[in-house]
Amino acid sequence: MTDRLDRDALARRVAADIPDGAYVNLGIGAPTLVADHLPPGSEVILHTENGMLGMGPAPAPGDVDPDLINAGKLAVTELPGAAYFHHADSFGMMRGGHLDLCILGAFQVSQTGDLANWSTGAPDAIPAVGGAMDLAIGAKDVYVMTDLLTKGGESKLVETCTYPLTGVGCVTRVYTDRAVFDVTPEGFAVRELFGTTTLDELRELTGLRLSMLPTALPTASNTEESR
Amino acid sequence: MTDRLDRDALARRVAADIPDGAYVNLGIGAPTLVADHLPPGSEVILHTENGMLGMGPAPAPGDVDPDLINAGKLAVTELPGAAYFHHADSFGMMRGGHLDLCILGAFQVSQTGDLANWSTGAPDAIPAVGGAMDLAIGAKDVYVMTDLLTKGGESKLVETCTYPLTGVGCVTRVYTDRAVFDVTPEGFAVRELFGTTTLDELRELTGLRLSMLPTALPTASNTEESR
Amino acid sequence: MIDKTVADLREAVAGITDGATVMVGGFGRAGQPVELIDALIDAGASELTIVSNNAGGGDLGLARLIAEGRVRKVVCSFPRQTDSWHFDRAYREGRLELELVPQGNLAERIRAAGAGIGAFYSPTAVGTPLAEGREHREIDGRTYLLEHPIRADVALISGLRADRWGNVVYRRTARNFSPIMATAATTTVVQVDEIVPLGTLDPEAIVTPGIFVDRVVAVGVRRWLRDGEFVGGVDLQGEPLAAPTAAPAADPATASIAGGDR
Amino acid sequence: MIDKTVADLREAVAGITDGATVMVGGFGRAGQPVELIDALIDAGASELTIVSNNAGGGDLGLARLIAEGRVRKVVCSFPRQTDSWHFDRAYREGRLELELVPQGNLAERIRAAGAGIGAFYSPTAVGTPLAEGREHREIDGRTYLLEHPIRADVALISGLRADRWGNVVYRRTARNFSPIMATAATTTVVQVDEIVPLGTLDPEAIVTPGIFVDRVVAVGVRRWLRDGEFVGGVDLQGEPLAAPTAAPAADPATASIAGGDR
Repeated sequence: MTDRLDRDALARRVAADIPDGAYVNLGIGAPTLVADHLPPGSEVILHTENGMLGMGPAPAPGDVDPDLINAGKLAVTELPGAAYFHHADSFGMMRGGHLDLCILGAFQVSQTGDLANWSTGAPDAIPAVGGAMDLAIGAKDVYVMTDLLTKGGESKLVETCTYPLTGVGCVTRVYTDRAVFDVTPEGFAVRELFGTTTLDELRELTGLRLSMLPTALPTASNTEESR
Repeated sequence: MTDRLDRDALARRVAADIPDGAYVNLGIGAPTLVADHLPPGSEVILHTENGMLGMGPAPAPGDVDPDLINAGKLAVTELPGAAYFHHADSFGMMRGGHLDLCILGAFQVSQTGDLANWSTGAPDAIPAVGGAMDLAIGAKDVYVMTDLLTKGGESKLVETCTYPLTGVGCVTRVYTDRAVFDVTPEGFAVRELFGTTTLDELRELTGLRLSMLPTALPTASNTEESR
Repeated sequence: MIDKTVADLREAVAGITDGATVMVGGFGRAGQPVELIDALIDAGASELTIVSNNAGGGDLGLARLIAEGRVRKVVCSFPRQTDSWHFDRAYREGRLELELVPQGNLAERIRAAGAGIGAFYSPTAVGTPLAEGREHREIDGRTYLLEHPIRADVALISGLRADRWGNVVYRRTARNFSPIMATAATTTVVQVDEIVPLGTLDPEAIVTPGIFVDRVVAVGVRRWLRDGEFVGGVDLQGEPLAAPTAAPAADPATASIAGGDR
Repeated sequence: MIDKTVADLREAVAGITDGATVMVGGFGRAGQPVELIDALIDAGASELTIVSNNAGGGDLGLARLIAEGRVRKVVCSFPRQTDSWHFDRAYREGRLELELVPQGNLAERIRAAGAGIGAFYSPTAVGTPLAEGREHREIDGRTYLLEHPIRADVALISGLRADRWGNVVYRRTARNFSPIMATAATTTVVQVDEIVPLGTLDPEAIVTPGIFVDRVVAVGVRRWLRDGEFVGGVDLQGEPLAAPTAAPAADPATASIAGGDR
């Protein structure tokens, strides 16, 4: 258990891969945590779909501005250099491929990079898609941040998504609590193993033919800790 | 000859028909003169395709601002209430039908309201269309302002345009030096005669079956003068 | 003289008929024209089709319009929120229809209506259930879906300031859908904190030029602002921060502690 | 740290190769990035495809680029002006190709490239010679033409001020095509009068957010401005007003009495 990264550690791990100067959109939920772990001194410009670049962290409780919120409708702040724009411009930015990176949660990711993260397809669910489909196809890279397994123990990495898709072939990398995977033409390739996790273990948990990138780091979480 | 309105008188005549509060685009050339004859006290908001609403008259010679020009690339001024925007927004305004009125020059107007005003089709001419085609199909009303006859004595009102078209069925009214014509489902209908011009005379000059609107004013130019 | 200002909220929403399609600005609570919606409820129109990013949260504004049974259909991207109980109930009881549109397509379709674009090809939603039955087209090796404009009879939007020509500026992320909705409706009604003299707004910074606006109504400066500057002291809903023993007042207007006079 | 400012014009245009497609902002002289174009001429690239509203006037900027024989093709709406003699000569001598696009379609096609729209239907030019051979489609009883995005390798634009993140503001009608061109090019290069500290530009009034900008170079405040305010004393080309004895040159520019160029 302790070998798996918790949400904060995973957010820190993702944040460490974001290059200085990148334009990044963080999805609702866990990806939002990435903002708290950006390396000090690096300038990463956060985009929020509701019309802002240069989004800063949450305000102090007394400084909540109801006109200044993120895609999750939580209070945020404005950094020097920020800019506001309307929704058509905001999604033009996405769709036009101007964001370097988007980090999303997922129900499932297929080995060809298909993403399912907006609906479980349950017949009585109220559907809601928001900006997920636009983000999935818009950013230059789409990283997914998620636990490897569902609460029921099923792998979120799958051969083919069974849930309704958000986007086709859009995911380029998946950060999970046990390992980091790249989506390659040959399917998922392990980029990094956390703790004592092994390739065989991952193959068993996912039921997928996984390869190992030559550059894969076996103990990245420790490496992280020792920085 | 003296019965015909000169350019300034015609511009005054056109200006008198523009209602207070209208959003108007004035084409390059003669239509630009209309701005100088807007009734005092009326607020007509002029749009210029190069990104401005609330355009004012030409500046004093010493106050020419090279960053503040109209579609004809002449110096203009900014009225209180003016707004600037980029070209896609400017032409979205046109194409989306938000302008009440556009006033254009013409080589030919057909009795179905087709407009030809961008090219004579001469084989050696360098083609240039600018915003003419967008304006022609965009404004709620397109008025043409022109001499009835070419310098060669040919009617600019025609059964079918022989010059390359700018827009199809877009012109709603034509102000000429001899009369004002509405484009109706039955062709051109005379709305107003200037000076001693008669319907028969117009029929002879144009070679067209012209009707007379019941409300037509026979001596509008005099009426204008006596205001 | 052009004067698009109207005296009160009743006049601002006059003429909105049963069955009208109404665009409502805002993303969650930010930029939602709550006062105009309240006036619309008072005015009595029903069987409305609402175009908005969300379907209301809490008990205010759009949520209240739905709770009052005035809405026949909602066109939106994200109806389901933790506090969308009024929409949820109406939807589950089959009392309203939902058309779900990905947020970027929603925005672009609204813009297309305002900009006179007949239709456009978007890459969003290709390969998803929302693409079923839709026209697909391959352009330069990529697959797109044909998307049509969304127009409305009325747009209700909320800005920070306006002048009598109807020029509008917004504040921070409260801008969101309002500038494009203003272009896509037959009648655009704007509520603002304050109406300022013509020529006061910076022509370089006007976001919605008056050509898109039909009526402007002032509703008073929000309680978290003073002279258009943020002064704090509210929660995310704009309610005054609870003092240790703050008793919720029966009349929300009296609860203003931060200088607002909404 | 993000710093998109570059030291000089040479660096600003570095890497523009022969055969590149280059968007050039401006409407006539207003907003035309003359200093960047001069640097491009010095840098030596040729066989360029230029996307711009006009094809240059007088002997400066775009006109000079054409005069120097660097341009293979021009995509524009209005090449013919009273002072477009360099374009006119090159065109008549068959030394360059012209693709004529109605101004609104030009703008919207550039925007579409930046906004990831695959193609769109425009009502402009239907029934005209420019519609020949094009895909027509009837939508809701109106006929439209299919229009495709216009992309570029480089956009050269001119703004008033920028910061190190590449946020840009413009001045008056010098804005024109620049904000959309900034979105449609692989590399966007902006010349500004001055570079200001980050946080100085009003976030509500930024027209081009830095995400669209790759390089920013300061070229100095134009002679008709002081601290960004208009002080006058120039003619339409920005030249100091002539003293009483200004001699008219023997060139066609002086023949313009009615100013119209259509």
